[in-house]
Amino acid sequence: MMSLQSTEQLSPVQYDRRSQLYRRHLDARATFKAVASILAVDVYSTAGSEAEKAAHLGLADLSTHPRVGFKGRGAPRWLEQQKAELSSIPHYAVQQSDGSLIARLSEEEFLILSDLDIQASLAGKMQEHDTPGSDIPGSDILGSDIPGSDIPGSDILGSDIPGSAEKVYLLPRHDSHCWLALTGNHASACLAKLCAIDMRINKFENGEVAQTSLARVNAIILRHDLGRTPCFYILSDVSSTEFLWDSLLDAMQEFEGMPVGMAALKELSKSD
Amino acid sequence: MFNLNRLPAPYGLLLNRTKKIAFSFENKTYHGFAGDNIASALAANDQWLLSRSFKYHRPRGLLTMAGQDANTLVHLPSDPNVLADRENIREGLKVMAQNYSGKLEKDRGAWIERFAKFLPVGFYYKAFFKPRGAWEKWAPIIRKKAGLGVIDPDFQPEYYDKQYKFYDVVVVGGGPAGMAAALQAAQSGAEVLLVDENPVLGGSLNYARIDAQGVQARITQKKMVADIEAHNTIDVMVNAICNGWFADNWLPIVKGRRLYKIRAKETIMCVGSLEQQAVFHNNDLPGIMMSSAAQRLIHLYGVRPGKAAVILTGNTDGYGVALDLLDAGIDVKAIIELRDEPQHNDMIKEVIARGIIVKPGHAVYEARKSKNKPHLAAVEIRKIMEDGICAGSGEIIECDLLCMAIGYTPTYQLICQAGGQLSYDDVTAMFTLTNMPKSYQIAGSVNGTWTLDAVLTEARRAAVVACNAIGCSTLGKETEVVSDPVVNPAVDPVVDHGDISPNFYWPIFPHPKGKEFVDFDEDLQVTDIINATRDGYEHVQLVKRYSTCGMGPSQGRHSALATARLVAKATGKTVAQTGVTTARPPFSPERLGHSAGRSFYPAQRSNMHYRHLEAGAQMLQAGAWYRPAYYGQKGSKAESVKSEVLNVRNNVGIVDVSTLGGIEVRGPDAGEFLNRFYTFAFIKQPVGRARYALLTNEAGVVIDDGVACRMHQDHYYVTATTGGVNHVYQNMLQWNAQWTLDVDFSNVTTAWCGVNIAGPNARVVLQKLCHNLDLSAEGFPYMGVREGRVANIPARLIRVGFVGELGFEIHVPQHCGEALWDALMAAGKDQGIRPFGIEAQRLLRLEKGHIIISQDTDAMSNPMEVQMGWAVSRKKPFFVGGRTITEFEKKPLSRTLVGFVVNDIKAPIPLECHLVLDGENMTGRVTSCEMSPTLNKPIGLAYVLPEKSEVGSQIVIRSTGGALVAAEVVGLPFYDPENQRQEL
Amino acid sequence: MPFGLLKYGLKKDYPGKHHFTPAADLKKHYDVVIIGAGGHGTSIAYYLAKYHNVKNIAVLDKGYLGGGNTARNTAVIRSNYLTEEGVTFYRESVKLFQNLSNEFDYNIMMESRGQLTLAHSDAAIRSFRWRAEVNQHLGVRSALVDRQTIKELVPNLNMSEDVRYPIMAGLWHADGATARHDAVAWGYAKGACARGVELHQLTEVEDIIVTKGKVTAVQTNRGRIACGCVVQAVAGASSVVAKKAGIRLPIHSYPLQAMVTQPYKPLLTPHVSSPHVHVYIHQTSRGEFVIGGGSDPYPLYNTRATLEQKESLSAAVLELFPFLSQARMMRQWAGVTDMTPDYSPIMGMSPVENYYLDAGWGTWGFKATPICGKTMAELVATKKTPKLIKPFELERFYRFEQINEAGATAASH
Amino acid sequence: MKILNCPLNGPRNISEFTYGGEFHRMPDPKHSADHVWAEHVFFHDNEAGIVTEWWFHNATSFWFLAERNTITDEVVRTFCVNELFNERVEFINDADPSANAEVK
Repeated sequence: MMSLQSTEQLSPVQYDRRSQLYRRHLDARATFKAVASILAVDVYSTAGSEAEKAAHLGLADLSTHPRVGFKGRGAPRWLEQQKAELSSIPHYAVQQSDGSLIARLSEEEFLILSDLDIQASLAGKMQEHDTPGSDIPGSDILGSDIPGSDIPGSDILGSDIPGSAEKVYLLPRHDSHCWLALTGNHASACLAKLCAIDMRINKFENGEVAQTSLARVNAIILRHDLGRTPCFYILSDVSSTEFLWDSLLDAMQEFEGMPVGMAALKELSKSD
Repeated sequence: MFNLNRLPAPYGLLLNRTKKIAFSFENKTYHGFAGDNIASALAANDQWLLSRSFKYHRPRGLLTMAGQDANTLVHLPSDPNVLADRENIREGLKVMAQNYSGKLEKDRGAWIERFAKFLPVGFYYKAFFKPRGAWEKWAPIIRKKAGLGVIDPDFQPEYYDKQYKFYDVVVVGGGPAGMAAALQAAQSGAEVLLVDENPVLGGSLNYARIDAQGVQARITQKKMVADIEAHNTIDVMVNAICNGWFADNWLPIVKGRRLYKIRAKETIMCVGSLEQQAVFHNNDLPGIMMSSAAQRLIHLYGVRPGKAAVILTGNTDGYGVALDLLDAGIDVKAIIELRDEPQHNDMIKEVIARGIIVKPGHAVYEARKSKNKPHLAAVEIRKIMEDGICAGSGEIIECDLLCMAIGYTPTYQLICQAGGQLSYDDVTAMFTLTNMPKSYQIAGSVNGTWTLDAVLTEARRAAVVACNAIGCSTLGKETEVVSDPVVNPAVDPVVDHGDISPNFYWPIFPHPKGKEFVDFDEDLQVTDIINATRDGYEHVQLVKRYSTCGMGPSQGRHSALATARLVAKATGKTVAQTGVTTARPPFSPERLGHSAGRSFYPAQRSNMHYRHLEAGAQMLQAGAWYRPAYYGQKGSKAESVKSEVLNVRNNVGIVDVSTLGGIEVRGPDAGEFLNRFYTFAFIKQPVGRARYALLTNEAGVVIDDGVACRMHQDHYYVTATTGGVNHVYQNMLQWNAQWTLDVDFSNVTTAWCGVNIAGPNARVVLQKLCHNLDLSAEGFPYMGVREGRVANIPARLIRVGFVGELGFEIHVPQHCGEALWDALMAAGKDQGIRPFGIEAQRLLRLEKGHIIISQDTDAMSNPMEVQMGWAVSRKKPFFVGGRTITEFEKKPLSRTLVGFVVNDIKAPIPLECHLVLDGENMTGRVTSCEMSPTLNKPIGLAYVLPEKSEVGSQIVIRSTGGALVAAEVVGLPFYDPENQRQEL
Repeated sequence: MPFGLLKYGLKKDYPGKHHFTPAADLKKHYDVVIIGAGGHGTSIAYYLAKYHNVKNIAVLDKGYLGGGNTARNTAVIRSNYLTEEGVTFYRESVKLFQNLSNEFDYNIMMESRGQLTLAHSDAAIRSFRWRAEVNQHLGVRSALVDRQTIKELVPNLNMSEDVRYPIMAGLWHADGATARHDAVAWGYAKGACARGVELHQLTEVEDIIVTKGKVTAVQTNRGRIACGCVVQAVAGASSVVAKKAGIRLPIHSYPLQAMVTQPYKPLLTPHVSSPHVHVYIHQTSRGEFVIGGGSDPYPLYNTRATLEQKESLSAAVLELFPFLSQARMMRQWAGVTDMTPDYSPIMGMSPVENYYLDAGWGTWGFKATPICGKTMAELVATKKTPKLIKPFELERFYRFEQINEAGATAASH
Repeated sequence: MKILNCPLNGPRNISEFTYGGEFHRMPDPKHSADHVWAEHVFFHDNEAGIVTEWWFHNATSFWFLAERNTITDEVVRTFCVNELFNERVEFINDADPSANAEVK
């Protein structure tokens, strides 16, 4: 049922890949929507425009959206061979022509995030990872990247991807980390209650990346505005997702922030 | 009568007279105005008595009106020790006094004062201990007497939280100095935070009198506040207390229910100074207060501090107070001037012009209490003969108010916390501050600067220095509101502090009847301090500890100076040599709720978590992880575990192993690295196979274990224990930072969600979900590693036998965990598959004789002790801990971990950590022990003496209730010794 | 009103008498020089003078009497350790403590209110049972207790099961006590001075002179002293002082912070600690809540306070006693603790002849004050290491042997 | 809160890091004397003054070295490990030839 596209109410349990948070979404009476082969929250059934709420202060769960990491001495060269545009210095992300984002976490480590619609070629292929015979980089974001592996069965996964020979090592960010988006004009103020880095809009520029501690869990925080609306992507240890989600919502109360779906994010990113 | 002590507007800067508020004190209702705090509202209603003192239960009233003393500690509903001169009144607020028995006005506890002379300094060291053990009986009685407020154990905590903020320059203190510094810094282009603990900016400008006419202060305040409001780069926080200074300008600021943690590039402390009390007989009576307290009452709260006033002074400020009192229509009986010949400046001339009696060279020798209420009724003044000694007689002046204006100490707490040095200047009789850390300035009266002009210049200068240090300059900035010309520290000389000091050098007048209080919090009198030194406690720190001087709620704010002076005199040292005790944070008492904030204890859950709950699991915690202990009703542990175990042995079960650590070790040197890191040899390990990996530290102690799966020539997937993986990963990185092998590490623990499907029917069930994978014994042998799809979910499979049955460990992407769980449960339905929990797994592995690191090992276990010599390769040139292990091997073992069974069914089953005894000697302990459903007898692991380790040896275990249980050492494993079942 | 105080009320002049012979000039030679006038240093001097008739002793301190960790510890006395060596040693210490007030004629205010250590996990329950079994075997009152018993011992404790880390069981140590920590050092100093020992405060040892592997003199800021032997008892500076004698130690020095609230009426009787959330709390006779926890995360020779430690201590203590969120914190301080690899002390001879070590006391030095003084005094006087402290010699580390108390010291002090 | 300047992440609160112990080079594990090895395993200089230490940035799993004054807590400098370790460390078996084969 991977490419189920019908319009009737979709449920996360129809999918293999389920966010740690899907029960919270259901409790919040969320409507889900299929994007490529994944399912994400489209909108919560709350009164009023969700885009307006997101522009004020919103929290979205993008954990089912594709992402992957690469590290190793050969990573920069290899990524450039894949026509990727990289930041020349660490702690910055570059938006690719296809809409995906590539963040440089250190000289030799990179994080690739799909665009919201999962149109991006690299990302688009990424999320086809469990299509048998796929043969593109990141096809196997499980981390079992085994060039010419001679393990019986591994051939099914296909393995024409980089490895120790190229000094490029794949990181299973798709599963090791959740992916949240904190949006709106109060996002910085909200982060200031949980994170000891100055993320005011005039101090932490669009595209900047920080790896730090957020509510006592390690997180990658990446500013990627949606049109004119400030937006911070938060990638953190997947096993602590519920804790982080709840901590953020708690910090958001003061500003009357609330969960928002993808529809709102897309609307904001269109508005320029 | 409503507010009989209330002065008309414009007195009462902080009041909103249109808003009347009712509250109660000691169950009597009072009215005040919005803006009143508890103390001012009570004073307005002529209620001066606020509390009873710590030791003698003496009546106490307001002293500083600035929230700096313990006299005003009152009790709000479930909120004890609240400062009445800081907390504002609210409609319906119920206020009670503290530390009295019976009635506040007539405290039954006050009897103790009559025994004061039987309670010398440190009296509790001198008695209460004979006969032996007597103190255990006295202590509870004394504990009841001690303590101030009463905490409500049923109180439900409120919502406290925290917020980080970042500034170029933080200015603490919103008085003239602070405002000038903030303005200057802002003009230089800095982002500035100006913090003040009061409701409005201005500090002393709001209540002090700095010119004879009493106009300049208020004018200056209005102008400066206006300028500050015109600056958008100055943030102002009022009613906010900067409660400490921490390394690298890390400033905690308490405001409302929130703790702000502020990082400043530069800090400027303009925290002002604290007025000090004179020390004389009954100097603690209600009605006696700091001159600044009287001025605060008048100007900030529009409260008349008394009807007939006497002023005790040694500086010009006392004269300013006299004029303020006169203007407010209060009868000023006399000014008692400690100095013999004060220079006649404008202020003094004005006082004399207004016909107030001034008594130079005089002191207040004692204060007298009114017959009918605990309040000042009169003072006896006497001529000063020499330091602290008065003439034999004097005159009585009736009064209900005595204002003390005898000097100040700088508010040194925050500065000393930052490493500033406090010393004493014998000329000015003042404490002075030196040796500021970098990125730290002080200005204003805290720095001993008193005249307004000097204060402003000094503050601007400090701001310029700070801004230069961080490269802020006005260049390129649109011209901001210019209040005063920028000072250039290079050109302008350091401000001259002048030689006129507000401090009188010896305002201490011992009295034959004592009760001249040096420390109000602790009821310490002059003799207590002096006698402490006579007992041999001469160092000021020892005086503090022996007498408890300065250890009360106000932390020595008003006792440090007097104590230093008294100790110096008593020990023949100078005050500078004597010094004061260390100032510790916080600056003012702070609720634990503030420093605690929200509770952040992360919790880790696997993607299958909720399936466990739905299946009725009782969860346990492993580190931050939640894991299923067993499935069944609370309290059904024994039966549940047993049936889970039997279902695995006879059928098939699945257990969530997602918390298992996982580390990818990749690169040409992957094998070489593992060879150096773990005890075993890995280089020759075949691809597609798993091998046990035991980890020791450099002390040769076993600290972790797992399996290393060789996925490829250059790629190992290594598992580690749930609790150990982060440490193992750190260790790997740290070692290779030194070895620089060509290998890469990534901790992928949470990227994988895993189950172990185990039991004779495991293959049957799994096969239904694996179409392209040969699961046969030949195609996928024991300790083999495979990749493939399970229910179309990409997976890593390892054939391991931790539980001793045919089993497959299946690792899938974390987000697919629940889907895998569902697929397996569905596929195994016909076979009657059931989940099993950690408890069953522990029992199963015990039957199989596997050890659990940290349960069956301890901080001292080496591989030989736990019979894992087989997992240590001696051929390798090096591995971590190898050298130490060879040292161990030179010596005989001191203990051995063995398996045992208890054959006597009736014996109480030994528990983990019960002792193994040889006669009277402890020779070991049980590390694991359970009733084995499979063997139907208790089995376990225990450390025993090596000579007891042979199979068949008898050991004795002291079990529950001290019962000595005989056990027999047996070979491991207990179950399926030929390992046929796991290799099916 | 106890009779002990009558004279103070009845005499005209203050009858107080100097507790410590005022410091005279340093002599040229002492039989024994003790570096450090804390509880340990003064205790060693006291027992040397009392039982071994050694009188020519100088106790030196760069600061003031008992101004180091004696003044900074959380004043806990307990013996519920894990190893046979440890338990036996501290058990003897508790016994000595019980008679100190009368021995000194000076009240050290020892109160046996018991100590409760909380378990929030199966692993903790196991280790508590281990300690309880060992303790009971060695005659120390210590037992593993269930939730019901905990409720009875500490009625105000938050026993809710829907908190992050519910309380599952506890280790109850009935012998657990506190004493007025300063008074212990003062009492020993008083007793030692009365027996002719010289106390020299503000006297810093700048160098230690070792000739032919033997200590012969110490150089102080007040001149050089020849000596028969030297004992170092300088918690928080052990490595630094030992280095002057050319000795390297298995010690890392970490600050240990604690804090105290304003005084409140009695609410908490025993001392409660939770190694899991890293906090320790008890209410003093003055009514203040003393709160402590684990050491700082990195070494430092500095007693500064940190906000982060205050934050984590407060958060942790509110997990156990939520209603204390209204309690007001009054003071935060720190001491420097000398941590050893096995969380046990180092006592006995050193590589340098006639130079004795009393070091590595981490967070457990105060409770050992009497027995350490007594046994170290015996060692100094007889040059034979008493059986009780033999296992704690520095030599053990060269034999790759440890006396591991890691589990028994965490956040319990 | 102290600030530690991480070579990878820049200035951060010290609570983001884990202290990794005094920096020492390991003595030859095969040939050094017992007491030398014992001191390597258990002993520390524990200097009151400037020491070189291991530090680990938790969020990025990054090890580096710092020179810190243990009296004032002032961090003099921080730097990457490869300033001190820039070539591959080898361990050679002098005893067993068969094992030598295993060493690359």
